[in-house]
Amino acid sequence: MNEKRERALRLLRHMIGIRRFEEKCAELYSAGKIRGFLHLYIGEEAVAVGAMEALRPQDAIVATYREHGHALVRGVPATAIMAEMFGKAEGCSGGRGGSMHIFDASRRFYGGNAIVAGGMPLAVGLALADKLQNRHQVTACFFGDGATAEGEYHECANLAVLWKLPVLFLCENNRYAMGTAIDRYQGQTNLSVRARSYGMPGEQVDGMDVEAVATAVARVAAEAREGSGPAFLELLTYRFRAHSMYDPELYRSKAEVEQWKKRDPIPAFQALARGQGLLTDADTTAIEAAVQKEIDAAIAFAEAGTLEPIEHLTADVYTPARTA
Amino acid sequence: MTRDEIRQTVLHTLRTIAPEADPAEVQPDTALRVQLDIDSMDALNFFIRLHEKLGVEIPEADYPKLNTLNECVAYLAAKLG
Amino acid sequence: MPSLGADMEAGTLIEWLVKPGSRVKRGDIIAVVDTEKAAIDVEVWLDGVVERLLVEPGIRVPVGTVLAIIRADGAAPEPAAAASAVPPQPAVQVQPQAPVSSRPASPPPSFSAASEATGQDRHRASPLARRMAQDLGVDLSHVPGTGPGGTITHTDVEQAAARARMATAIPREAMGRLRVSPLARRLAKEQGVDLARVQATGREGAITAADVERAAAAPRPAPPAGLAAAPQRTFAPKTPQERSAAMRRAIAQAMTRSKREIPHYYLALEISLERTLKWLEAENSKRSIVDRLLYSVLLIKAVALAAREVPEMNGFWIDDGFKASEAVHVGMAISLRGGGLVAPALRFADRQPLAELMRQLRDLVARARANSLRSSEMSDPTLTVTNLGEQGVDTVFGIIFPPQVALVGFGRVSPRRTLQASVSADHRASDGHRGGLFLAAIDRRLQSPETL
Amino acid sequence: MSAQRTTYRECMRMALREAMQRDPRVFLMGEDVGMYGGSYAVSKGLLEEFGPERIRDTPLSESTFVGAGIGAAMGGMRPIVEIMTVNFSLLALDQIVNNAATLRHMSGGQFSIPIVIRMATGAGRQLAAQHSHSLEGWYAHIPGIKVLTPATLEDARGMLWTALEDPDPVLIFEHASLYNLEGEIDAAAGAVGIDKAIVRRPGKDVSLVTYGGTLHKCLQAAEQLAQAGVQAEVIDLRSLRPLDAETVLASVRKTHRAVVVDEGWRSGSLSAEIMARILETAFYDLDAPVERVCSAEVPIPYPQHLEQAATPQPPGIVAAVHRVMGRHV
Repeated sequence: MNEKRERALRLLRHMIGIRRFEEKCAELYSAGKIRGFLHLYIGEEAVAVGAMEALRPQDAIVATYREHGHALVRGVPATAIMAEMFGKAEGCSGGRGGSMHIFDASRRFYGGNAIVAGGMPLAVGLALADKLQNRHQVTACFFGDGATAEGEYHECANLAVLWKLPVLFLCENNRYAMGTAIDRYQGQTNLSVRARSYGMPGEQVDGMDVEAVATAVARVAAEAREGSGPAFLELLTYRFRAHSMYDPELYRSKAEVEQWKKRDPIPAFQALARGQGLLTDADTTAIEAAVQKEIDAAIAFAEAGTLEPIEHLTADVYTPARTA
Repeated sequence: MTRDEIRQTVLHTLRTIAPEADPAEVQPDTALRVQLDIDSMDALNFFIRLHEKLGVEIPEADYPKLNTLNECVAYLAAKLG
Repeated sequence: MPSLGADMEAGTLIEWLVKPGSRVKRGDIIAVVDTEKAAIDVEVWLDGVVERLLVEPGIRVPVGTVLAIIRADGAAPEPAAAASAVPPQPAVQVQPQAPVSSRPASPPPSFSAASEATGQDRHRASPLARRMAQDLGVDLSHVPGTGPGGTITHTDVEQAAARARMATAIPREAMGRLRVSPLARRLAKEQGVDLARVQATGREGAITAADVERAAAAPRPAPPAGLAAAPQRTFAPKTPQERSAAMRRAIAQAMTRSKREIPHYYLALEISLERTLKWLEAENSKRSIVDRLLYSVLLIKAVALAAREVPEMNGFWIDDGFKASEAVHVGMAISLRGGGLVAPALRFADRQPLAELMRQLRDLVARARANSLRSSEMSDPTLTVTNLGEQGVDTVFGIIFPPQVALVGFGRVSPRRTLQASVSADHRASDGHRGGLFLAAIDRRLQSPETL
Repeated sequence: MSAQRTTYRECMRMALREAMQRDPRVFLMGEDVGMYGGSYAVSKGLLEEFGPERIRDTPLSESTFVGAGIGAAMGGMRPIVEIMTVNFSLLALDQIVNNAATLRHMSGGQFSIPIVIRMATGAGRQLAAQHSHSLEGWYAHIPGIKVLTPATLEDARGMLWTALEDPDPVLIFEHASLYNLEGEIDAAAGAVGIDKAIVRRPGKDVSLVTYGGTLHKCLQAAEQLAQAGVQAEVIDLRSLRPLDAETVLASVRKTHRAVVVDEGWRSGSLSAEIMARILETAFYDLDAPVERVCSAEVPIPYPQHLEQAATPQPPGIVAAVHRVMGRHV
């Protein structure tokens, strides 16, 4: 019994952790502490939390500029991510990448990427390397529905199927490519139908149901680990806030947003878990307190962070010559 | 560098300062200033050229340790490790 | 006013959705703001009650401006009457980092600000700067002050002097009109060749290095360059023996003419080098060997600066008249290996910083002592210095190199760290009184080495 | 050791075979590198020897197979990716610039990307504008990658292994006109250094600075100039990034004159960068303005007489040298 309770607590802890972290980011951005671009994951938490539940530490992750949630669940410390957005040297990318470029080599987290579909070929390559060195592990490549309009997506899908590479195409379909609704830029809006035409499994999953996501990803990951080649999952989800901080959201109605908020993955999972007798309200209160402490610590760590000295500007353009 | 290589470098540098100094005849243990016509400017140029060739820093306080050829070689050998 | 975008610097409040007394909770939209891109909702980040709205709709304010004051739940209410000493922390606004704007944080002290700051005394300058301005002939009113409150520091003066030097150093005739390749210009400067006299053969009428070499080799008309320029050479001495014999003849001729024609008077003064040498040791400890200074270069700079104060020491006696020289080129007597003497000039010695003088001196001495200094590489001094201290001589009473009118001699540094400075001067051009002032000026300079 | 008669193409193939034999992590990927034997026949025979897993023909998806190469390098392999020509590399620019060149610095030093990307380049075979580009100068503009231009048999034989051992991305540009270059090479010739220029012909009057496809045109021009009593020093840059400015400057300080020969278009070209470095540090050694010989600023035309007129040739190089020597030409 407690093994199932453990899992429920973990899933809820991750989802609430992301939600509060992203809310705090919005506040810090309007206070001028976080600069540049900021893309929040509020509403889509179930996808990252469900998917990570099914992946293993040795699997590789390639994500996009909306990657705070994936990084947090993968284990990248909130302190390192916050310091990165404050541009501090203690950030997870040395303060050089910011919100869109979170990297953690030790956790095989191959980053955010600001170029739509820019990371996809890397994921195919990482899977190629795994296959050539016959390591039974997978590469999970997260991307939005917008990326499926990029040439690279079509090239990657074909190559992955051609060479039967262990890469999972996890499409977070939140129905908008920035300001353009999917039916205004895709001839075929059911992305999994098109994916199947490349010769790989493709199916739609309720991206607001963390259990559904975890189950689906676990299945395709297991098959890929055994060499069946790539798979495509279309996770139907929705972002509750603007594409980024400078977006007046003229392209969708407030009513539509309210409609989707009724299917908020966090209260949905709380109700389910309470129904199964796994969690109580006290658990939620404890989680909220722990998350608040974690976020306050992250901000203090980021505030106390240092700026990289100008003299280090050119460090790491190239790998330092290994001394003999 | 070997001590002999250092000695050759010192003698070669000496010739650029005092062209008439024949390496064979330079007495290793008598003051260079005495044997050859070397004034303070020549000495400074001599030390600067040694610095440029061997990458060795020679503080003013060490000048007295470099009076003769052998002293120069010993001093430089110690510095070059 | 929240920062709502990467390039947003200000916003215009369109409307308030709340009024004083309204209850708000975290996430509520309390106002709408217009930016260059579009109207955007403004969120509040905590639960509380609106106390006061500080900005009227329609007003454009920079990012970070406080728009309203909200009392967080549980915080003490703002006293109704007088504004409290410390206004309650404006809940709406987390203290923002100063928005990074393209303009520098505070405008650099512009020239005008400097002069206003100094009020009626337009030349407020540090004593050292004032003294250096006088030495380097710098007009303080044209010098922007970068010191506290716009005062003029000695580095400001030094930079102003350097700028002036750049303008005057290049002979006027080479400005603008002549096309000269950089290499040709460098060689002309090194060999003291007057570019105006050079026949150009390069493309589009440019003077090339070869043109300068040719001009340098051609016999020089007047005035005879320092001692080293042998009399009209009928034959170029080839073997070393021929060369040293020719030089001996030239020295003999000049010395005889000097003794015959110039009524020398001789003065000497004992100068303490205690402060000079202490400064030099400290200075050298900071420098790498390549930039190390010798005390002789301090002596030369002191003589050059003193020569400016006593112009009768600096120039030529020609056609029964003294022609003062505006520039100060100090010749340095260098004894050649195996006999002979040359006295090439360090040009503009009074205006060169010590490091530059040392570099030129080291180069000239090195090449002279290695017998690789061609006569064409030597230019004409306006007075000469001879330092026989290393030879153990106490006092030098030298012979002036005609047509110059003064020769400064320096003896050895005594154990009490003093030395005998002497001047041999041409009585036709100056009297003993002026010679004495000259030696005193040299002494005064050596007592404040940091101004050299 | 015995010298053997061979070609630039065979030298590159020997380099590929040796790399594949020495390091199991090395594999070759590109369009028609396997079954077809390589569009310039460089990889002929390698598929039979090493098999389809390590000699991988790819679909025409430059962005993806270059990006996959980068990903595989991050995954522990040592890929050699062949883009048929620099003209097609434009489709992979985003992967090369935004991933390969940038990931290390932007991630705070967490990744090295040990990949070698080879591509043919240059004009001269009447392939018209879209197939005749010379864009090495573009890539030499980008911090985070290295750019090599082997122009001799020794460099074709020796640069690849050193490039593969480099932990950072290295691009190798092979001028299409060089594949048939014949000559002698020491049978035991092996890896060579990749960051220094080499003086291919000493001279005292003028420095001819060039690389890749125009090296042999400069050597021809130097031969003709020698008859006219002008000793031209020919410098082969070999690496465009890092640029060995020191060797160029040492030569210019000696000759006091320089002519830069670069097949790119002059505006914003590599020749502009080399001239800037000469002016920055050897200004007072110049006895005449630096000259350069570049392609005419036109899309390279198809007909041979126009293609020859549009690209640097020996007569144009000789004329530039006369101008810089001050002779009224």
